[in-house]
Amino acid sequence: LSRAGDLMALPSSDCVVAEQLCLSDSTCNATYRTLENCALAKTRLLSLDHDSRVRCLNAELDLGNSSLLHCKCHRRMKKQEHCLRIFWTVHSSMTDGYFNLETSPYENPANEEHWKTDYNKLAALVSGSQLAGDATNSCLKATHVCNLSKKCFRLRTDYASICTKGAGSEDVCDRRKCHRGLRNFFEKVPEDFTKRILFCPCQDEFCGERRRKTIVPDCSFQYNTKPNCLWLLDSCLEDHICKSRLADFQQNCQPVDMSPDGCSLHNHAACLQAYMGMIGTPMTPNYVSNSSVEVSLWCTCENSGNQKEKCDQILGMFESNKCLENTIWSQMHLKQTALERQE
Amino acid sequence: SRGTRGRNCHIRNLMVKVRDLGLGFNSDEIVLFKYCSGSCHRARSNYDLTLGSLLRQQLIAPRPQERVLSHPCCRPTRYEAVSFMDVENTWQTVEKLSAAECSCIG
Amino acid sequence: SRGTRGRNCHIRNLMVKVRDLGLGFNSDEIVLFKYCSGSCHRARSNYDLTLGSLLRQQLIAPRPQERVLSHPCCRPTRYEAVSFMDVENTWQTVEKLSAAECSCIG
Amino acid sequence: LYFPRKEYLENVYIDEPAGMPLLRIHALKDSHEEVAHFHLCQNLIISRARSHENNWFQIREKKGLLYLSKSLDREDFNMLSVGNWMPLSKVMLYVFLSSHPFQEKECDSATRTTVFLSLINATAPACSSLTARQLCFTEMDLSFHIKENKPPGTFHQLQLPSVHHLCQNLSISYKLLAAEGVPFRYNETTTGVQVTQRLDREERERYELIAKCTVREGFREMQVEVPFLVNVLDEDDSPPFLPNGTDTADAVVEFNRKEGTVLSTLTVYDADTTPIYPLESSRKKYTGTIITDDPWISETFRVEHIFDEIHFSPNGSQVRGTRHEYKLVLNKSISVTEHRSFQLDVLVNDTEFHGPERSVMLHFNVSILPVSIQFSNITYQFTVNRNAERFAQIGKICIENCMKFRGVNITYKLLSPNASCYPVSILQGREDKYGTLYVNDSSVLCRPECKEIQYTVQATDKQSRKHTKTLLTVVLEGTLLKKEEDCPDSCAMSKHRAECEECGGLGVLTGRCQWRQGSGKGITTNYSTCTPSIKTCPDGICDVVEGRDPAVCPQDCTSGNIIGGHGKGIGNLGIKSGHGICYCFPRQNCYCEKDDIKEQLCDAVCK
Repeated sequence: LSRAGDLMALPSSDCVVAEQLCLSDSTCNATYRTLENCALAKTRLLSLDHDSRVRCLNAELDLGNSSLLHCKCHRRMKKQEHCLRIFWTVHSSMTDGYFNLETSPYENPANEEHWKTDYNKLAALVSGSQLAGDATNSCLKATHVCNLSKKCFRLRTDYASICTKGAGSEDVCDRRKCHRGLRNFFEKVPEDFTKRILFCPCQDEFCGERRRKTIVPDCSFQYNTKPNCLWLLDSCLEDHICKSRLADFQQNCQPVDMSPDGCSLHNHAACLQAYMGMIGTPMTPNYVSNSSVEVSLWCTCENSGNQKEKCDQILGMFESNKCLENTIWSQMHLKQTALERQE
Repeated sequence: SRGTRGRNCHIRNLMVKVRDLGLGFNSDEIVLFKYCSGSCHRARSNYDLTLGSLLRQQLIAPRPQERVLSHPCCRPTRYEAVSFMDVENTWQTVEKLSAAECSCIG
Repeated sequence: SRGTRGRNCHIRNLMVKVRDLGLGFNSDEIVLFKYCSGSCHRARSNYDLTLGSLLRQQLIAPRPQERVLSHPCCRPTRYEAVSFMDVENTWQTVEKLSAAECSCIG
Repeated sequence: LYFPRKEYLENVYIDEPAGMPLLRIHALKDSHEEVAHFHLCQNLIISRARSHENNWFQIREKKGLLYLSKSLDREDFNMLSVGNWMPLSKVMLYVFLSSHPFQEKECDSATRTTVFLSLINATAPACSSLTARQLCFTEMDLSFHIKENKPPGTFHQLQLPSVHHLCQNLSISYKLLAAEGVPFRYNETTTGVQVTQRLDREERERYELIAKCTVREGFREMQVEVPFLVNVLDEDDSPPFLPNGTDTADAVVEFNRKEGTVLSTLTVYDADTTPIYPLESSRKKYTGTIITDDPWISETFRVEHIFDEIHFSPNGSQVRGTRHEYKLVLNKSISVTEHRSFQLDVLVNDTEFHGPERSVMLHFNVSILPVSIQFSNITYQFTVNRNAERFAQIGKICIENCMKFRGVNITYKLLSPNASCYPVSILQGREDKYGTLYVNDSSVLCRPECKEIQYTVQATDKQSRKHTKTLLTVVLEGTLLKKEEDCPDSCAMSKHRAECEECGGLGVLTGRCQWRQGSGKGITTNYSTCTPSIKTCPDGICDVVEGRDPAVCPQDCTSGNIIGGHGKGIGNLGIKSGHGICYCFPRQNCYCEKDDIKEQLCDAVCK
């Protein structure tokens, strides 16, 4: 039952295009403006009275199955933030306050074009050259290969120099710029490079420490005291990019007990991409130590009062997420079975 | 004849161990070091021609540590920083380490 | 010990016959020719230190005519023209002949 | 009334008959007389893509039984899952709760829980094909939360309504395995689980039971066990109390009289939890106010309150509680002359606890001691080498106990002596507790008539204007050395020991710079460098004298470029560590490089 009829039900396109199409149609335009006010009211935590709540709900119904409803965004598109804002405008009012976001605004990774990269050529260059030194440290090797790719090298230096500015002396680094540098790196550098730098298998703590330090955690991950995870979640949901990455992570790394690999979607590539998408947001995850592949958030569930269950759920998305754990293990080509890992 | 003058000023790449940079950093990483090399013969001005001539006629005889250049020099016009992790897995950034662009200047 | 580094980049003067300029003008006049000379040691960057180190370790071994500079160069940053009458009493002006200002650039 | 769960999960297959029971939802009471009314308000929310009118699901208002009001056919399924490429379509329903029959507009405010229905594009599987797990439990983890101090009641039904409806030929029975004395009971006939008494979170906040299910079909018997967890929700039902009865502490103010100083701390416990999030609401829960009508006290002191979670273990089980710390803090700096003692009371109040003794009184025995501003009885004498140059640091002067003072601003001044020789001045950094004597006019040092100079040093406390004096004698010694030609004006410019020790420079004590020979490979804090005085430069501090002129000690004070392997100092000032030899051109770059650099005097490019 869609009142405005089938408004140009196009195949799922990106939301920026869908928005322009909608704005060029007077009915859709009016509906969309209403939704914008509903979304605005929500970000300002204004409690909607009954009538405006109904108006918002009807506005969503009026969208029928216009392309706006099924539009998605691409991870590496130019106007990503604008696209995400449109997505959340259209999907804002239904499950307010409920943090299991489920539907990712990002295009299904399968239909994303995969870059033709020169990773193998550079990797051969590194293996061939005696400069590379200690070949057992796979994280070091992945770094060598990155350093030989112009884009990887430059964007790695960009984020590292921003994130280490102020380190060592007491003035604090610029976390926001550091996060943007990290997002830039993980979005613009082909995954062939970023996956191998972040998920390199280690035999010793020295290699493990390099892996843990990859995202410059002193600036991008740690605070001096651990905040409550509920606070971390709220600061994420207030930010379009973080909210979108969280929805993407929840969808692609959704754990399910009864499935063999622990995942509901069985798409490890999508889960890895979604995990890397969290880096550089207020909910940046990282390895917890240099001697394990466990990852976590920098927050605690102490002092959660009656919301301890919800707080544990937030932490559990990273700390005890079988799907994520299996995905990371498989990327590290460590074919041990889950049993071996229990010892 | 052709080629005796050598290639014009251009950027060159070299895969280098951080240790070999000579800045005292102890790191296992290798980085891409880019530097400028080549002749700036084509960019000379009247000043250069005259100076070259005076030097050849030894009307100007610079003392050993005195540098007198009778042509523009092939130098970086933009630099890049380089970041790496040292052997203590501490991030280090060296500003203006590598050339990003070269041209004949001065 | 002191001063082996030589004086910093500075401007120097020389009274020169126009004929000795080497530009082919035939004039009896003499002109003041100013040129730049001196060390740019103080203006080096991390790039220069690294390049110097790689050259010393011969990790970079430039071919004879390949110029690789591991320090900025002392060059004019402003020029002056010079005018004179040649032997046929015709006024001649040579643009950008003499240095008006020197500094370490690049 | 409240729900024991935030969300429920259930599967729905297509072509199941209308009237088919799906899910039993329970409510628990806040008070005995309440009666639960269940209601579905809004539309069906289809996995956030869009919402749709709910034509298929209804709930029994009294029993809370969700059932299919209309069978879901394949066409319905396709319509509900358009635009959602997930293999199964998840729809969401909100179930609302009220203690009286429902009116539509109440949908916004009422308490609600969320039901996730997984619509499966297939008909319900035959009972024989289902595993014990599927017959006994859904994917949903059995975890519930029950408020403490509330009446007993049934909060869950183990039996799955849909399985019970479809698989009548199977015998499915449950048991609740739990330790002795656990306040839960399982009712065999209704398969309902009941909390049998009011719970006390401060006694126990978590119960881990096991739900065991046995499925019998003919001779075949299958068993499956799943965890069954109950978390007890906290209510502010405990008053504040003092850990070991200490409600009094001393607070002495002597040398440290600075605003912000924590004088003393007292601790208050509470068996209840205190959520830290959202921060503001938790702060207001526990207050600490100074009880006084003396304006001086309320201006001069403030109370700071922090809290963190601690664990009590009343009977072996661990229960969260809160430790509140109340700090008595100076709200402004106190004058050196201030001198008084009194008892300061702080009322701690648990604003959300409505029982008796909701507040506790804390007592601080405050004693403010006067401090004297005087030089210890010695007079000061310093010798200065006649070859010392400007900014040479001669020594430090300060009153008795000066290093202990905080929040006391003592300024030092040299009163000009009668003689015409006046080479020395005094400087004081913003944070320094002493005055630093330094050569301000080195030309005086060469005049033979100036041998021994008497100064009077005055120290004044800014706030009270109290001051004290002492005598300072400066004795000039040493024979004048020949000034070396074309020496740089800063020691830091020299790159080798020879040129360093041949020259003087700003800040030198004896007319010559000092060479600090470094050691260690790579980038080290012990780098080689030429300095006016190894004692003060480089020492990682750009002190007040060095700060006067960049040429004195750029190693500590430069904020310019440092070229070569290095590490910057605190606040990005100076060279904390360097590679090989560090040397500086004041107001320009500093360099740190290995010594083996024989400059290419004139490399191939000269020609």
